[in-house]
Amino acid sequence: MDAPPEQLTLDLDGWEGPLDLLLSLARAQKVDLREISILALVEQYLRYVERARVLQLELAADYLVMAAWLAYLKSALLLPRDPQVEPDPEELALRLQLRLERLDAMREAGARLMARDRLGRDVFARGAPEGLRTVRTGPYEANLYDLIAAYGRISARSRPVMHVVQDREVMTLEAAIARVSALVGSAIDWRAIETFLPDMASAGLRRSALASSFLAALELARQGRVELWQEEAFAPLYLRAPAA
Amino acid sequence: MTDPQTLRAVEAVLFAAAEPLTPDSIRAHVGELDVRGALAALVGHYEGRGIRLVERGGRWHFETAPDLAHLLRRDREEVRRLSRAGIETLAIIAYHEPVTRAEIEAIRGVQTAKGTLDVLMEAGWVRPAGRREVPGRPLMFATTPEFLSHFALKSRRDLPGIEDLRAAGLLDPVDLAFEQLAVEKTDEDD
Amino acid sequence: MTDPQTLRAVEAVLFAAAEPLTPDSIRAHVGELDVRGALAALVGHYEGRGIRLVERGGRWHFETAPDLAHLLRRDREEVRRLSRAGIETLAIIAYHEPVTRAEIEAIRGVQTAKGTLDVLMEAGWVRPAGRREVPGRPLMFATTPEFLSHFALKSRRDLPGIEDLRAAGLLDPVDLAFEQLAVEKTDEDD
Repeated sequence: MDAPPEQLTLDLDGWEGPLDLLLSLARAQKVDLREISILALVEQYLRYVERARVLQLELAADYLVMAAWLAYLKSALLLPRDPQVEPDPEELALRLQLRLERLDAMREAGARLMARDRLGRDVFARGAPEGLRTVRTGPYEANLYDLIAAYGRISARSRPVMHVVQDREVMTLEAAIARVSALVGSAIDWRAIETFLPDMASAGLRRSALASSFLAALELARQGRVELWQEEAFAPLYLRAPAA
Repeated sequence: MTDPQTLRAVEAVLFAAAEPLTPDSIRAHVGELDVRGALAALVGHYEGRGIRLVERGGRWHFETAPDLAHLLRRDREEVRRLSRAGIETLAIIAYHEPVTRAEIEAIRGVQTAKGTLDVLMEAGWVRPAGRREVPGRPLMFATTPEFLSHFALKSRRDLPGIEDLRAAGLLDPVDLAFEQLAVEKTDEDD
Repeated sequence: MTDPQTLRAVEAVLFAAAEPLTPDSIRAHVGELDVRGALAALVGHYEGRGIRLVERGGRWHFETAPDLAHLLRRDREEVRRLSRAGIETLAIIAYHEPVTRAEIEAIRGVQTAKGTLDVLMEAGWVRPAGRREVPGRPLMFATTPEFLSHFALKSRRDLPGIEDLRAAGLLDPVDLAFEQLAVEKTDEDD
């Protein structure tokens, strides 16, 4: 039996992917899917894709992937069977047939489902039901903890809010510039930036002083009043007075 | 004798209709049939059943039999929890009684829905307690003996005070952590 | 023989309900009566009438007789048309449930557009039904009671042709079916 592929319009939007197209081609053969010749089907698919290419229709990638796979399957089916070759082409063909049968079964099932007496289309529920109501009655429950926690919540909420920002010891940029420029003086040796920091300081103040001193060093370097040297990123930073 | 097919058609149209129908609008669906005859036959058919066909101002509809109306409403016995607004309002009344609705709202910082006080009174925990002798004479609310027994309190003096609440950490919920600083500051100033 | 009062009560509750009811929820309204007996009696009573009492997934409701559809369809919104992808996906879920998206795609041979499952869930016919305990824990999908009522199915066993499909192995995954065939082949060869 020879189903002319010319009957198929080349409407790519009509199919949902290669498997859908294969199933449509198979159905056009009008035989039980279990009896279908996979080889004939493969040839139809390849002819279809070839035609689409001749007409310069853009084919989605998955159609081409399927075409390549089917071309491989076709050659494997036509060549004398080599038992060493895995997977067995007969097996591949059978798997393809099983997939087509399953998709076909679901398509059929979907059509039968849609044809049933559907609520709101073929049969109708009562248009204006009175409705059923469930009225809840019964004792209320709350415990003492809920009660006092609620009061705590309200008290906390209604208490006047005052935000206090604690004083932090900081070194200002101005102070750092004064300190670094004074200390660097006319030193000709490289000195690490840490040696410019005040000794006493708390950890917080040292961090502030380091940040300010670094900015001070950059500023002084820009003004040509200090030279900077660092071997690599994150390496110690050295300062000295510019060579006269 | 009305043809059974007419009866079926009229019955289905009335059942599916979203509103009561006049005989003319029924005819628009079923065609030129004996609609009035069918309506009369259906009224007879549903006599004494759980539903009945009735006419109201020339329009027809099915409704459930009036003596069965109580079945459509089911009372379910269950323990109900107070809403957050409910428990807060109850707490304010318990700590500040007698207190007016305006005072409750001032303390909570939000309006109190009418239903909230109703629920507390329905629960039997709150009662009206006279009127405040100020302009408008607003109603005051107080707790009841049932309130004390439900919460296993001998008297209102058993309610933990502000200092107890603070000690228990109930004055500084997590989302108010910032206020912690303010509270400590205030204590120091004392 | 069901007591006429029970019959009336069950009839009224079902008529008034906005959605299908289980025997248990009917009992919650009418009390400890022979609800199942009444349902059976009512089904018989409405046989051949313009409306009928039907069971859908264990829940009962009245609906109009299907042969009268033509009288009722006018001036009603057309039920939303499902796309072909939607119909196929719904059929696959109904016949295979619970099923993952990957399993749906394996059968259809194409990716499922995001909107396809959304439309089915929005229609109330499909719901997420837990996760498959395999790597990635993919979500599974199944049909809802609304699906059964919409498509006039008493239960999933009523799905058209489901027994034949199952017997033919068409609801088994391809791998399983293939192994099955391979075994039969070996047997024949012996």
